Amino acid sequence: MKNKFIIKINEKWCKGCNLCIEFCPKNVLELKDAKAKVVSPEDCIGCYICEYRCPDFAIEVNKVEEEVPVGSEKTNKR
Amino acid sequence: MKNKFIIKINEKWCKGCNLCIEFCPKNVLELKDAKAKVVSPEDCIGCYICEYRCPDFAIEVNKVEEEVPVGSEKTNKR
Amino acid sequence: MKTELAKKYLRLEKLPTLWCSGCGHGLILSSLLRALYLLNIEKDKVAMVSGIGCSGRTPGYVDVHTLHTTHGRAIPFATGIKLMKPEFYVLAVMGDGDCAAIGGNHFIHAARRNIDITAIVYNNGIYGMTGGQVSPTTPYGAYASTAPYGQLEEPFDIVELALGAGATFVARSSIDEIPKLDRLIADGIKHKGFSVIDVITICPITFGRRNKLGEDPMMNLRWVQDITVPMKKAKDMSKEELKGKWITGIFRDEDKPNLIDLYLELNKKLKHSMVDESSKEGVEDVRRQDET
Amino acid sequence: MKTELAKKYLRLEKLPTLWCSGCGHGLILSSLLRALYLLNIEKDKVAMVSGIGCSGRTPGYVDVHTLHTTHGRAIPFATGIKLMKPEFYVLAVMGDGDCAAIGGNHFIHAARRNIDITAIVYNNGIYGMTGGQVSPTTPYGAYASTAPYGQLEEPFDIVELALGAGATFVARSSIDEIPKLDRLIADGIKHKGFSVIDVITICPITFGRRNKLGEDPMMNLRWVQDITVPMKKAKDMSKEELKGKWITGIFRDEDKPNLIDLYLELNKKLKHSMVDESSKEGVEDVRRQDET
Amino acid sequence: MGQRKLISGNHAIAEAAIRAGCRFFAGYPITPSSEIAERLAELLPQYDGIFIQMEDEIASMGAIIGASLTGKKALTATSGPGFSLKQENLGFAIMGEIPVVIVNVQRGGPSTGLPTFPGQQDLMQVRWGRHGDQEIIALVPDSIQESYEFTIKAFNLAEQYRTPVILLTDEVISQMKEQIEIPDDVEIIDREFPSVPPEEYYPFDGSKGLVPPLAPYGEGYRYHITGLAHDKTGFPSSNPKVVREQLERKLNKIRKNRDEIVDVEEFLLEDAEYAIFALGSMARVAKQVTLDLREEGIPIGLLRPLTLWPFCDKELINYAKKLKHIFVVEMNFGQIVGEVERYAGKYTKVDWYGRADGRLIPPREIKDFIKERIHEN
Amino acid sequence: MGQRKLISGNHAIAEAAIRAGCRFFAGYPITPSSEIAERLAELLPQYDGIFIQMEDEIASMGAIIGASLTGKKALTATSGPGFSLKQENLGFAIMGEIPVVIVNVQRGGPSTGLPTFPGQQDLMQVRWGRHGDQEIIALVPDSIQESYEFTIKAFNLAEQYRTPVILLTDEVISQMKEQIEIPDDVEIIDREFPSVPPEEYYPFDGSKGLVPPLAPYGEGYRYHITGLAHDKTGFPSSNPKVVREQLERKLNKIRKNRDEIVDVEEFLLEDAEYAIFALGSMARVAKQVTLDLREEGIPIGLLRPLTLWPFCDKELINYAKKLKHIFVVEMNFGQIVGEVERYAGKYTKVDWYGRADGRLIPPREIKDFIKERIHEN
Amino acid sequence: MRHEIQLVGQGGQGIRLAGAILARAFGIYDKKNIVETHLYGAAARGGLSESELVISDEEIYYVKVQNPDVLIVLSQRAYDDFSEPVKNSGVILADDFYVKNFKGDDKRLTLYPLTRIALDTTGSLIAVNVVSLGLISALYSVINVESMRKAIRDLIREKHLSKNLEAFEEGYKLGDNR
Amino acid sequence: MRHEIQLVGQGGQGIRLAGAILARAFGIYDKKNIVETHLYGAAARGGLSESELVISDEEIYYVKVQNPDVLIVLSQRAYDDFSEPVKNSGVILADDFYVKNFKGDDKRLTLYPLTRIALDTTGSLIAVNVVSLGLISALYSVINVESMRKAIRDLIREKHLSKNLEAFEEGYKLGDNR
Ligand SMILES: Cc1ncc(C[n+]2csc(CCOP(=O)(O)OP(=O)(O)O)c2C)c(N)n1
Ligand SMILES: Cc1ncc(C[n+]2csc(CCOP(=O)(O)OP(=O)(O)O)c2C)c(N)n1
Ligand code: SF4
Ligand code: SF4
Ligand code: SF4
Ligand code: SF4
Ligand code: SF4
Ligand code: SF4
Ligand SMILES: [Mg+2]
Ligand SMILES: [Mg+2]
Repeated sequence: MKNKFIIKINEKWCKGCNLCIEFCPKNVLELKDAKAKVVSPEDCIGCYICEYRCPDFAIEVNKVEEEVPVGSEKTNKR
Repeated sequence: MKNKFIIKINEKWCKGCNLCIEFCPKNVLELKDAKAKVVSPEDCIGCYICEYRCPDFAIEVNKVEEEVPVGSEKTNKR
Repeated sequence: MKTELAKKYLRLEKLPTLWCSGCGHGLILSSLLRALYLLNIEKDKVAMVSGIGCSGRTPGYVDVHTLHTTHGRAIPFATGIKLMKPEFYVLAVMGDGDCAAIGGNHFIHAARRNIDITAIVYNNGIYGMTGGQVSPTTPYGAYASTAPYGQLEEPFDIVELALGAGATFVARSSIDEIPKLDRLIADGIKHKGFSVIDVITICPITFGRRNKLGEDPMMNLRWVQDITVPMKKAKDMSKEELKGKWITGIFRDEDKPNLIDLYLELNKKLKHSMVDESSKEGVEDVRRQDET
Repeated sequence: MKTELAKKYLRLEKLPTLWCSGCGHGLILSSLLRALYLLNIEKDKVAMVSGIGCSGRTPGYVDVHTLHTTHGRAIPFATGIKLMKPEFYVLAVMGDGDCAAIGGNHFIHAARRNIDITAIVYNNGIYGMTGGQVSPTTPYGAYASTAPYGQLEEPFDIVELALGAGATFVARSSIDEIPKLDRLIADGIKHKGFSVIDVITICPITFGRRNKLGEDPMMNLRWVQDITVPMKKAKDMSKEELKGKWITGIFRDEDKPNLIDLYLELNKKLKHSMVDESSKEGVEDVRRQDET
Repeated sequence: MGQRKLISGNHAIAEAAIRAGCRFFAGYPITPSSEIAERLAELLPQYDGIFIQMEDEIASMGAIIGASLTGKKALTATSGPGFSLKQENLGFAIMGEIPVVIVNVQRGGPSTGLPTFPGQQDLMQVRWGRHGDQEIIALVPDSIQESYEFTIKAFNLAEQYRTPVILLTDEVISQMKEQIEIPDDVEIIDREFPSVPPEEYYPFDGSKGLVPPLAPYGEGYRYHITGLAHDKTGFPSSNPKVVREQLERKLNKIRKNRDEIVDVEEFLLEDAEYAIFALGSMARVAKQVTLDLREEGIPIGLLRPLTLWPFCDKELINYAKKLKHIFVVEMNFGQIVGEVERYAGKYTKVDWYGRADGRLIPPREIKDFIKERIHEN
Repeated sequence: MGQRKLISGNHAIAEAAIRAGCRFFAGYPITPSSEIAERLAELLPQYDGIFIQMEDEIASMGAIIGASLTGKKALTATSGPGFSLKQENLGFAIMGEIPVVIVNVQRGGPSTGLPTFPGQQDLMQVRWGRHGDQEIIALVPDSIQESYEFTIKAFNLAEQYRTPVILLTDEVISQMKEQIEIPDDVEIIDREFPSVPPEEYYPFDGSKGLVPPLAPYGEGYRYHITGLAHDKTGFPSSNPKVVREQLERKLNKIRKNRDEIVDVEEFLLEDAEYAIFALGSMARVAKQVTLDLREEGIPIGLLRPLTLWPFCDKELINYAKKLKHIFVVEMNFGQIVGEVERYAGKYTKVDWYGRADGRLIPPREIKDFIKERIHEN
Repeated sequence: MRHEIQLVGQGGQGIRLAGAILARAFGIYDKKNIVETHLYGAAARGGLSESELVISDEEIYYVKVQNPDVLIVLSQRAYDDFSEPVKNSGVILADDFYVKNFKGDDKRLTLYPLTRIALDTTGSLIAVNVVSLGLISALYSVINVESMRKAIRDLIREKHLSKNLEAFEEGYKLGDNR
Repeated sequence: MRHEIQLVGQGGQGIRLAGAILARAFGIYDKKNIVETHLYGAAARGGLSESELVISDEEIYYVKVQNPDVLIVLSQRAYDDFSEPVKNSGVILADDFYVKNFKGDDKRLTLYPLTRIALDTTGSLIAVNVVSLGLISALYSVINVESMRKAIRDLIREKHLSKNLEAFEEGYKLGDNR
């Protein structure tokens, strides 16, 4: 039962400081047009490092457990 | 060759705080009319305690070595 | 995820912050919010007070009672609040200049008094807001706009200073120790008495650039990794090796009566035992006045 | 005898002092003068700076360059003097309120900077001059005009504070340790760098009277004997036994570059190596200004 | 009838503060104000209030602002040197519109000056001591009775106009003892609580009046206060229009309400051709002079500002138009005379007598001066 | 001809300080003054001087006083909030008669206000910011050239009159760049050395003139300085006669020398019927307005105080008697207008235009205002 | 009528307390208008101590003593510095222990053994204050001696009270006898 | 004649340096009177950056730009907030990379690929400042291009100089071509 992770970047808040990108152990992220972008979401291991390293509340990682049907309140909230 | 000690009290400066009197090991001093007075100079052992304990530069102890004739510059200065 | 939940303490409409890209201050803020979240603290029971500086922008982003005071004076204002609202969590967020230069006296006195305030020092070793002048924590030899030939003064060790002044909870961490920092701040908030958390952070713009780290946040963060040593590791290092390093960890966590409780106790005692006689008769105060 | 010789540093015409009968401040002054005498220091090479308080009267009695500044600010004024007169012996004499309440910040910063000034704290645990309000060194529980129910705050340990701030010579003594105090002050003066001598003293009038010691200087002095413990003896005492006691002795005596020497070195270096180019061309400053 | 007491000015201030509802005092001792602190150190804990001696005057000023934000009334007291140190944080209180009361017991200046002697040398400092444009309210008692009453009034005005108020007294009035009558009833004004729910609350919203309500901490109103120029929400703004509007409102809440705030005593002015202009302890001397000169047949009166600031310009002009000559008497080297000249100078002759040497100027000296000037004309 | 440079006002001040012989700077950073410190941090060590950043503004003010007593020239620089903090020690320098120079680069106030925008809101604070009676000298440049020249003048006046001098500039003048010409020759005044031997030296002896010489430390003159009221020897005295004499001398050395100190610029005033009264950066705007209005045929000129304090009362009165109308224009909510009314109000109409929102008031606004007022009459 | 009473001596003679007692007697018990002011110097002890009282049925405007009706001087310096302004019709009551040198022939001056009486009755120098109060209560008709006794009871601590009252009566006798 | 030039963009575009270069070219090399002022905000980076220049043969009294002859806008916000006061006869030069939305039909406005040229010639965004300077040197006759080159040499650090001069020339060509 593999977990999936949804990474959300708030471009309005992201300042492109590169910290999340540098720290991501799986190179999930990249800098494009001075903003962080998710380039390989499937590699994400949900370590939350990017979230903890972001000084601007601009990146969030959320675990989506497989059994939760898409469209449920829990995932919809985002 | 016994040393003699001359104790000089500056009454203008003495505030009668009693400290020299309390600390003198030989009861050489006494408080009279709110000023320290030398009452038994012959008992003085030249320990300088009274001088060190006076907060007001009001008491000084000077050793007079017997060989120094009275009237010499050294004693006269006082 | 935690960050997301902690965002309930944010004034969302005020973001993005005005801090530079990669400024370490944002990392401290996010830790701080997670600490509030961890402790599940009611917004209405928190007052956050700052002085002036880039660090001083913090309260503007937090949805609690916020007060952006004068440079260096966060603690006195916080003291007034805490004494009149003993049930409040009162946080003083301060820059290194704010806390330890102009505000140094208030800092040590709060420590002495053991007043139940949590002091969080955004310690970037520089005056960020005014453009990179030396601060009392600028490392010896570092360059700054007012130290063009390198700083000649030794820096304060905020931890030593707080300990010397009598603070009852004293810790140091850095923006490289997140999420450990969340816990540390939470511990500080929970602590009854004056607590100090010295957080080593970065100002790439005014410090990094002048000190061969450039404006790149990552380079600056690596420097923080370089100059900080966890307490455990430090135990096995020589004095020489520790030169120029900041040890991180909890340095003191002591239970001692705090000022508020002492006040409340006194007031309770008085309420049951005495009324001022002079207010009845005008006698006592004549006597009293004549004594002084 | 020594006192007599040391009297050459006195402004004789200003005596008797204005201090109360039995005030401990006079004992510190006489120690201080003997220290100058011991070191055979030229009057013209000494600046003595004070703040405001009964302690602040000291400079008026001493025949050196004397400056009676504002309350709490002796050290900043002294800093200006020392930096421009590196060859001077600069003494800052301060009351406990003067040094550690309003002047606390200057005190810790001078310690941090290791500027070659000798700070002598006339620590009577009270505001003598203004009539007996609490000071930052008033013992816990003691009575004062602003602590009619007993002081609720813990006192500063001036020694700990100085150590925490980085002072390089830190000692404590009391007016009961004369003539040992003479030597200690002399050591402080000789020390190159910031030196602190915390001297426990008495104010029979405003402290003694309110705290069951009466106005009798001897009673008050006995209290000093009670609450001070020489370092050697303290080593064999338990923490419990040491509660409320001030340990006397030298706590730190460290050789470290002092600020003046560092400045002089820098200036010498610059004199031989560079001229500011901008003063020739107006180029560098445009560039510089554009950077900030 | 109220209770009769024989107390000093400083003690009257302390007791009146309690009466006014003050529950917090933060201060730093300084002669000749310390007895205010000392008395409150005794009284406050009995009223569940808190007294704290801070590390300095700057901290004291900060602490009372913090305390006031919790909804409590807060006081500090000081004298010249300490008052100088409080200026920056006092300016913050004005900018943040935070009600607090500051007592300045004037002693001889400048600098450390004459700590145990009186002066009236901080009159202009009270008005202009801070950077930036500000208006301030300052009350000047000339008796122990007024020390008591004006203390209560100071708290009332602070709450009503959401602003710091200065009680400006001096060594004579603060240290001397005379009888006062403690009034049975006194009016106590408390700050207005917001009438809107938290979501609609803006701490600096001038749309409903010059003085927006200030919500106490802990009641669900979470707002921001800064010393930076700000908009109605309290958050920083450098928009010139907003900056100007906010600042003008802060000034206008005093300027436009000056008729409500300003108070003067008119002593034997009805039929007067001459008048003395004096305040505080010197006004008492001036009353004696007035009576003495009246006995000699000179139709003189006294105009005494009870509120030094805002200045009693209207009242002064009103009299200036009728009077032949106004004599300003103050215990300094020329301060309030500038304001009198500014407003009255167009209409009548203004002359000045004063000095500051630590002593009240005795009536004879003033009498001689006035008579000489009158005869010169 | 002197060297031509393109620099900012702050840098001009720093370089002029070196030229004036300043060898000590103690300060605390604050926008928009910090470049003065930064430039001196570079320059001073090259001239064997010392730059130190102190822990706060209070300490900075103390340090420069200490440094000055050693006989060296010393400077500090700050802006509003820092200037407020310096008041107590500034008062000490006035009382102790110790020459120092303080730069206040005005930014928008009150409180933290608008750190990166200009204001002229400390005009009155400069004069009245401290407790106790004091006189002060304050110079107000309106260009980079004057920033340079007035810095030197400030040091000269400080030494000549043994007193603190304020260089009062603002964000516009301090931050902008324009060309200046560094003069080849400048007059440098150093303080007078005592002419008597140490035994006969009294640091406050006014018997030979209003300004007694100040002996530098380390030259055999060992004296005492205190902020307490003192006699000619420098030791405390509360004797009313002595107190008064000393204080009057300290005030009179400025008051009686006002003709030597006060300087104004008269811009197109010769044939003027109207005049603007403005200073500093607003005077430059006013010059533009004057020229524009002249083009429209209105006979207007500008009276600009170069020394704000002591106030140019005589010069103003002189013109007031001839003029129909004076327009005071300032970047605040009414400050120097009070002085203008005080002195000119008797003789002519005085009108005021001003505000403080962080922006220079543009010429058009002022022009419209003046034309409207002229036409109303 | 305006009456002016001034007491001058040195620290430790209870001058300020004497002033407070007078103030209380007149102000509280006799319901006169009074203003009490005092000088306090730089020295906490040993310096000059002064208390002055203006008493009137009308309002008191000028609060300081100008030309005292009664001046009590308990030290030489007090006599030297304060006797001049005393009214021609006024009296200067001096303690014969401390005041020894007089300026010419002063008709206003009378010497009393105040300190000696204090020492005799209470054994303490400080009681000279109540002795003086007793004396003027007898000499000076505006003073209501009953009010004085009450004020003393109010302001002197229990344990010193009886001695002090005794000293007061001795002082009173001193005046009454003459 | 009074000329007003204003440059507006955001932190990191070298606006203040461009202003300094202009100031130097006019002020030092062309010996005109100039005044350079600027706005600097609360944010150290990422915020608005502005520099403005008044140039004249006569004395300059009013130091701020009122109605610019030339306005260079390097960000959308710059265009939005600063274009209005530009003279009718004046020009607004906008960077086509950052400025995308225009108010109605503005005859004063021309778009140029300034950022793109900067990137192409130097690989760095910041060189947009010298490209802009090149452009206006070509377009605006009061500017002496030789003085501009000298000023650039004075103010740009050695290691970046050649690239920057190249970018300047590219900008110049852009204006010269039209
Ligand atoms: C009384 C006063 N002095 C100086 C300043 C200017 N000032 C604003 S912030 C600051 C220092 C900022 O440094 P720090 O406290 O380390 O905060 P940071 O910006 O680095 O977070 C200074 C000196 C001020 N606002 N008020
Ligand atoms: C700015 C300022 N605040 C307060 C005072 C009043 N003041 C004078 S001395 C003093 C404290 C004296 O206590 P301390 O420093 O312990 O000296 P001591 O008299 O005990 O020797 C105070 C509060 C002052 N002069 N200036
Ligand atoms: S959660 Fe971890 S793996 Fe996933 S994107 Fe963030 S840092 Fe990379
Ligand atoms: S750490 Fe945050 S601000 Fe920085 S690049 Fe990543 S998402 Fe953007
Ligand atoms: S020297 Fe010693 S023995 Fe002699 S009097 Fe002094 S204390 Fe007494
Ligand atoms: S110690 Fe000094 S002041 Fe005290 S009684 Fe003895 S001599 Fe006098
Ligand atoms: S200047 Fe430094 S401290 Fe301030 S926001 Fe930018 S990076 Fe952060
Ligand atoms: S009041 Fe206290 S400290 Fe001051 S002189 Fe008297 S005894 Fe000494
Ligand atoms: Mg910092
Ligand atoms: Mg003390």
